[in-house]
Amino acid sequence: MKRVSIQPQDFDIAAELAALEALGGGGVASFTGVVRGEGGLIALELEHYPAMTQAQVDRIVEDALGRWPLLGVSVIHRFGRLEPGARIVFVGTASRHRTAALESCAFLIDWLKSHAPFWKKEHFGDGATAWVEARAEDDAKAKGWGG
Amino acid sequence: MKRVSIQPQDFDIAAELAALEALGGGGVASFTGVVRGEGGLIALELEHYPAMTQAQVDRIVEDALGRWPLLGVSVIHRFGRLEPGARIVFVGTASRHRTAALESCAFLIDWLKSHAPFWKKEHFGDGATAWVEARAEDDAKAKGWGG
Amino acid sequence: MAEPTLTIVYFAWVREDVGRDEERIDRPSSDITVADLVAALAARGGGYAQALGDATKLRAALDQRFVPLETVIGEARELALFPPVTGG
Amino acid sequence: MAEPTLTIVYFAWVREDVGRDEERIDRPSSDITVADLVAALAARGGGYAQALGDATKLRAALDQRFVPLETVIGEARELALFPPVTGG
Repeated sequence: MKRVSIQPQDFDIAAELAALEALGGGGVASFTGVVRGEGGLIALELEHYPAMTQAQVDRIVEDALGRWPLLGVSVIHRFGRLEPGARIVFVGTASRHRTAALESCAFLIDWLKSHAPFWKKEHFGDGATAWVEARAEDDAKAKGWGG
Repeated sequence: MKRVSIQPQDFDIAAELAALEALGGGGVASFTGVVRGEGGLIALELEHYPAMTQAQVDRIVEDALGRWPLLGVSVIHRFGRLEPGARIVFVGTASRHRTAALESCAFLIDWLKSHAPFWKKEHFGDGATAWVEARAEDDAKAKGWGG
Repeated sequence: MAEPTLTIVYFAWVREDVGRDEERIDRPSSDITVADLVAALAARGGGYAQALGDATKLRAALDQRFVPLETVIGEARELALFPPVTGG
Repeated sequence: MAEPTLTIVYFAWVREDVGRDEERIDRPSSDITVADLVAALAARGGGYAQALGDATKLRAALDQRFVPLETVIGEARELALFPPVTGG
């Protein structure tokens, strides 16, 4: 099972996890990213490069399938305007080996956080806005996976 | 938030994850273990040492809270007779740091799989039964965390 | 003062072979080890011999803490005997 | 034969400064690099100068693949210019 969705709407985590559990591997790992409402943030606006995003995420999911013995991978990434508490991204992986499920989940979220063609703009309660700058730390983490 | 439950009944993963998401950390990791129905297995019977299990799981969750900057940890472990496809164990962690959420989740599931006072008996379709033997591999993995 | 009795609890195939999940015995002298007591129980024969005859297959806990079999029982209230745990 | 035009797409603050998300230009000669074209666009002044004046702040993709700014545009159909990605 391989599922990649780049979408504006929220998603049903229970349904995603149930589909991964149903593959019979015995182990399902997941990571969910949620908008933090700090420093007066009222919304995060996610812009992406549609022609590129789906193909790039497909490719990195294939990398993960080549590297770990996975029965299933599900990646959902939202775009558009998201308020604090809203889910942004979900990665779920299923495997017979819990280490494979957990490591591939970490690998995919590190990649999504550092290399997926998304840009985030912060909107604050006082009307100010700011584009989030890339963090060198995220780059270093994704490079730690080699490849 | 710290929640540990050793229980016979199934649980609502969506509710567990929603509670962790609501902590505002921005990152929630989880691992779910499910009974695999292989080799004619019709049920897995989990026995545990009630006086010990809760205290030991509490202790290891505290170890995790001391080691990673976590906002919340939820551990649910079932016992009793479980059929293929049934959930056995759930670990969920919430943090501002996705690496902390993912690593602590891996640490906790490794510990649960190798050190929690549970014993598993396999029941097969032909009436045969067998106690699952401990795997040296799991021990090595949990020791990899040091401590 | 220590309790006058020691509770022993058994799990998994140890429990099945012994044929009970719990029993109370008169407290042994405080300097004997878990391994000594396991040997004494195995000497009862039958299911006890079967379950406890090979101590290398056993693990133990005293008052709900894992201990090596060489540990002295001292004033512990509860001894648990079981195979290596197999987790979740 | 290459397309007679090159599509340029802009994202995030590059898009905002330039004031458009997409434009088509006459295809430049195939041996010029992304950096050369960025310099030529910045020379238009105004929002272009603001967005594209400092190439160290920019990243690029040719036909939906990330490339260094020194890459020749060749026969690519689409050039994307944007700040470093900030992921999910």
